Amino acid sequence: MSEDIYREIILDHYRNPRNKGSLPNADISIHDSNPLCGDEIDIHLKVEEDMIKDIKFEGRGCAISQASASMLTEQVLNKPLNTVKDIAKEDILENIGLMNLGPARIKCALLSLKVLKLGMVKYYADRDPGSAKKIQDESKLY
Amino acid sequence: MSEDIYREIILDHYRNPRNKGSLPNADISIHDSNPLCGDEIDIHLKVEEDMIKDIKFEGRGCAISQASASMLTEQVLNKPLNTVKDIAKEDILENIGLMNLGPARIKCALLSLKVLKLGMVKYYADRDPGSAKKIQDESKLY
Amino acid sequence: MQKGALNVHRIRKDFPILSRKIKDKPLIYFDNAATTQKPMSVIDAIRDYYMNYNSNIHRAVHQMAEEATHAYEATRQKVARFINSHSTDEIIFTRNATEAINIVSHAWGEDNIHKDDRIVITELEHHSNIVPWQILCNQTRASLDYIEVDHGGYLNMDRCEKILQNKNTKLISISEVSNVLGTIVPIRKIIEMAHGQDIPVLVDAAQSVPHMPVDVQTTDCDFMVFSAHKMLGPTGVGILYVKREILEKLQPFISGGDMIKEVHKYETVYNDLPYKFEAGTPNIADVIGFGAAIDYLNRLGMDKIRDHEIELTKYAMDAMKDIRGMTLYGPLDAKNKGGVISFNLGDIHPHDLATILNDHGIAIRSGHHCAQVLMEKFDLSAMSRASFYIYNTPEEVDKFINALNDAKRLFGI
Amino acid sequence: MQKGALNVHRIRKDFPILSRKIKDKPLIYFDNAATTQKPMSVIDAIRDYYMNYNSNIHRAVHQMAEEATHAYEATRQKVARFINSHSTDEIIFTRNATEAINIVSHAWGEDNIHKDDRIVITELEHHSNIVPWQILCNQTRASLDYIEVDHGGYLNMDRCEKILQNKNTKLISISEVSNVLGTIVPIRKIIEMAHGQDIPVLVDAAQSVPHMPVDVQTTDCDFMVFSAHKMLGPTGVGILYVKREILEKLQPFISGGDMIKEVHKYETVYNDLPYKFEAGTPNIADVIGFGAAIDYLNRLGMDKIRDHEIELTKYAMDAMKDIRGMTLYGPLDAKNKGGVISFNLGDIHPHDLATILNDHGIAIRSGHHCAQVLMEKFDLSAMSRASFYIYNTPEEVDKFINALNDAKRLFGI
Ligand SMILES: Cc1ncc(COP(=O)(O)O)c(C=O)c1O
Ligand SMILES: Cc1ncc(COP(=O)(O)O)c(C=O)c1O
Repeated sequence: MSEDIYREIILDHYRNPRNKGSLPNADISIHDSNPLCGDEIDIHLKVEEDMIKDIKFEGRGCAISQASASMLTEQVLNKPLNTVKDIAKEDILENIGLMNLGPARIKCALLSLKVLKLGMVKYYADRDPGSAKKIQDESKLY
Repeated sequence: MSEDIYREIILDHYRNPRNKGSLPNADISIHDSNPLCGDEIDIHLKVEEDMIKDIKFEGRGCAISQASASMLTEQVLNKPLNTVKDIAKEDILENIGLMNLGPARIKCALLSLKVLKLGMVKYYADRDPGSAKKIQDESKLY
Repeated sequence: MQKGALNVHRIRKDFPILSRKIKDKPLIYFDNAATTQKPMSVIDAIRDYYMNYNSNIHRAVHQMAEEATHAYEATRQKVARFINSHSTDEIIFTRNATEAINIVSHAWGEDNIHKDDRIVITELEHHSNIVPWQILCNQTRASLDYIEVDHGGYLNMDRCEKILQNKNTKLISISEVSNVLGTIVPIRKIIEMAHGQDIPVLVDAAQSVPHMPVDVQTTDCDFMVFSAHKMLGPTGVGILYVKREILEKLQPFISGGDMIKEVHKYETVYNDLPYKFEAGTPNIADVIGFGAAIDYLNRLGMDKIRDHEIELTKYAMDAMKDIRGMTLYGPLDAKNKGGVISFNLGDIHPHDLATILNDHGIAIRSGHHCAQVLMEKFDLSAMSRASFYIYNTPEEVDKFINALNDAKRLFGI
Repeated sequence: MQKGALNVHRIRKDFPILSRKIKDKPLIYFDNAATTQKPMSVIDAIRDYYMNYNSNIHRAVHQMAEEATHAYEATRQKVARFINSHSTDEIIFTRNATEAINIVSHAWGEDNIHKDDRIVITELEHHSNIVPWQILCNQTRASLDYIEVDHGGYLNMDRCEKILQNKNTKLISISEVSNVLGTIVPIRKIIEMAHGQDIPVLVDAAQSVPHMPVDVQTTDCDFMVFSAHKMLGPTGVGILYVKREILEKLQPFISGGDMIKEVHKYETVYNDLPYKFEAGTPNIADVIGFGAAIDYLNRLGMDKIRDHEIELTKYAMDAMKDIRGMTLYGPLDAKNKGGVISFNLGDIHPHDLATILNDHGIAIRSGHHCAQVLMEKFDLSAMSRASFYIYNTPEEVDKFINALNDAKRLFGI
């Protein structure tokens, strides 16, 4: 029910998103939108020796998509880039505390993860085209 | 019921069609087909001073379409061409004795009339393009 | 036909879905601009077809084929009468309004639009009336031009007049009613101006035909499209109306069985109008179901449907205006708009609002409403939208207002 | 799943139309190649959708929209599994098989077929697999080539091989089962040969998928099309299967709402596969109904359906051969054909025969069966056709034989 979904923490991240903004000199910038509802997310990454040194997101959308993007950036900052491939749908939903979202709203919650994974694949593909297919397969998008 | 439809007279005209064949030096030749079932009729006319001096039909199709073409040619031979416009759907059905045909089979019965009317319109249109519209309107196809 | 206003109480009994509960609350269906609910007579017409005379049409002589053909063609007559077209030959069955527009953009467009020509649409359009023209312009190197919308939701008619005087303008394609703002576009006036310059006009009537009387001979449009599912009919049926003189010159679009008269190895003679434009086995059951929908609307009377919607829209807008933080988009006078209200409430994102309303049993739509160009104009990515139909009531509007206040509470605004 | 043969007696109870009377006689429905009847579960699935969760899909967050989206997409999965495609992304919903072929002829054809290229089909094809290619050839100045059929109804495989070696051949489009002669075409072999020359193959599976196990990965076809209404499903739904690597390069065909990701004034970003190919509100109810049809077929088992049809076809052909004046067309061994028997009886025209059989309550098809090229080959304008499905019985065949004898009596032959 709405009371469970729109808890303080979601509204806090929605209204005070962490890591929101642009990132000049990003190593990867990637954009995607949810065709169903029009939510949009851009993620910018600074990567050094496979570590995510900085991450910013831009976007517009509902409280769920914005809060989950905000939380996701917090989670991966200063983590190895290739660990992104192991983040599962369930991790995100647990993180934001929304295990019971309907199918339409789940897409809102997972948009930022989708963009981040696309970014990771692109990053590796640019550097080693041969490996792209493998990483893509490993990082199955929900 | 079938017994009523496939009477002797229909089968006689089907198997021994009157006025069937080609007509060299015809003044009008016109072709049409029934897209629903593929029946085809060609009608050739020799016209002198607005009289139908000769008429032949060619075609293939069911007993109903062939018999009604055969009967129609008998009916109009040596009649004024412009009387064709007054022949109504009901005249044909009465002629062949099939007032209770279903909608699909009615198209079979009326194909030759449709072709004859098209021929008449074309004949007048070739000679007096101005009058074509008027004749076409008058000779409403069922 | 009934005297006076719609008997909504009685109407509601014809719609079985209205007794459904959502989250233990009675369903309040305010998403009618997306698709409407179906009365029992429509559901039964489809069922009756499948249970009693299901058959392929046009090409067989057995009895069920004749019955099915008859019922299918009867709907074509009902549609022709409903929009007052000259003849049934001008009525083509498609899958939906979108496909109908595509038939025009492909079959008519590819023959009639050339390099440097201009196609004119408006900023109000649904994606279905934008993307096909973008693609056509791309292919032919024509250009696409927009008539602007002001912030009150009205078209800029001066700009419209100017665009029409451009001798390169070769087509105008325009919604009669906006699916977002509800704006009723003065299409009769636009068509008159366009015809003065010999420019044909396509009317996207997806949001007008279901809600008000429409007459193609009075408006004199050249093409018109709409969808059965937005007017009590089943999904899978759309209508393309084309004025006969244009239709006669139109090449077929989808080809195959049923649209032919004779097929030879290397050439084909096409069928007569309108069959030439309906290839393959059509959506027989749903076309028949659509016939029942038209019957239902005719029994109510389109004038009364329009009056009902004006009243309900006025009632809702009056209450919504009083909510602090509420922004309403589009015309504020219910007489100038269809029964569609788009809005935003504080910083609550429309999807979040829709989720909260769903907990109250209320179905509204949220998002870009397939009108991103219009969203860009308002510098928004989404709006919430409530849209009404014959079975909606003031009591439902009251509950909707309560739910909006609950959303404010949850979001602390 | 049941052991042994089909329980036809039980199956018949699921089809309400089978208790109908025609001319006071029980309906015998032998027009299954045109369209099949629908079991109660399919009719109920459609009704259930309209009565309980009718809503537009994909774009809304309210509960009914989620339920409808879920059910719609569930059918896509069922279809993918039914034909064993790699992924649901390769399954596109269309109106019918005809539209599916047109998507290929337009969207793929216009990008891949050029002047002097050759498109190869066979003399067996349905108009829907002829006319779109004639039009494409006309537009691109490519040429259309036919693989011949011999008088026994089999393809000339030598000619096939030769045509495939022509380096201008750019596409083969071929029926898996002829809707007239019933011939089962060795598509696996043809596809193997074609792929040896890098030629893609479209399989028109309108008469195979409903009647026998089909596996797109085993046959390795590049495109496949079929229609729901020929396999217990509703009218208004077709399937286009496209191998992913081809689909990824395919331009959209019908454009508008739902097939986009972002629309800006002058450009558009298309949606992901397969949605990019489904524009506008889809035929939601009937796609859901089609899901119930696939469930029904799966419960019976496609192998058993095939066996049942072989048996019934053999039984019927054996009895028909004994009627004097009977001409049967196509393969005479039931194992080599689908459950379709085309024939002529003396000089009785097929339409006349169909009218007479209708008086016996028997629905057969008569005419050119949308295969005029094949008719020309046999120098005929029409044939009669009886075609079977899961609910047909030997007793019905017996009555059919009696009716044929009655027709002979009436025509005095
Ligand atoms: C072999 C074949 N291909 C294509 C079609 C066309 O199917 P639809 O009319 O459903 O598009 C048919 C149907 O008669 C057929 O038998
Ligand atoms: C104004 C307008 N045009 C076109 C459409 C497209 O209708 P459909 O999805 O039925 O093709 C819609 C439906 O949302 C609409 O509101």
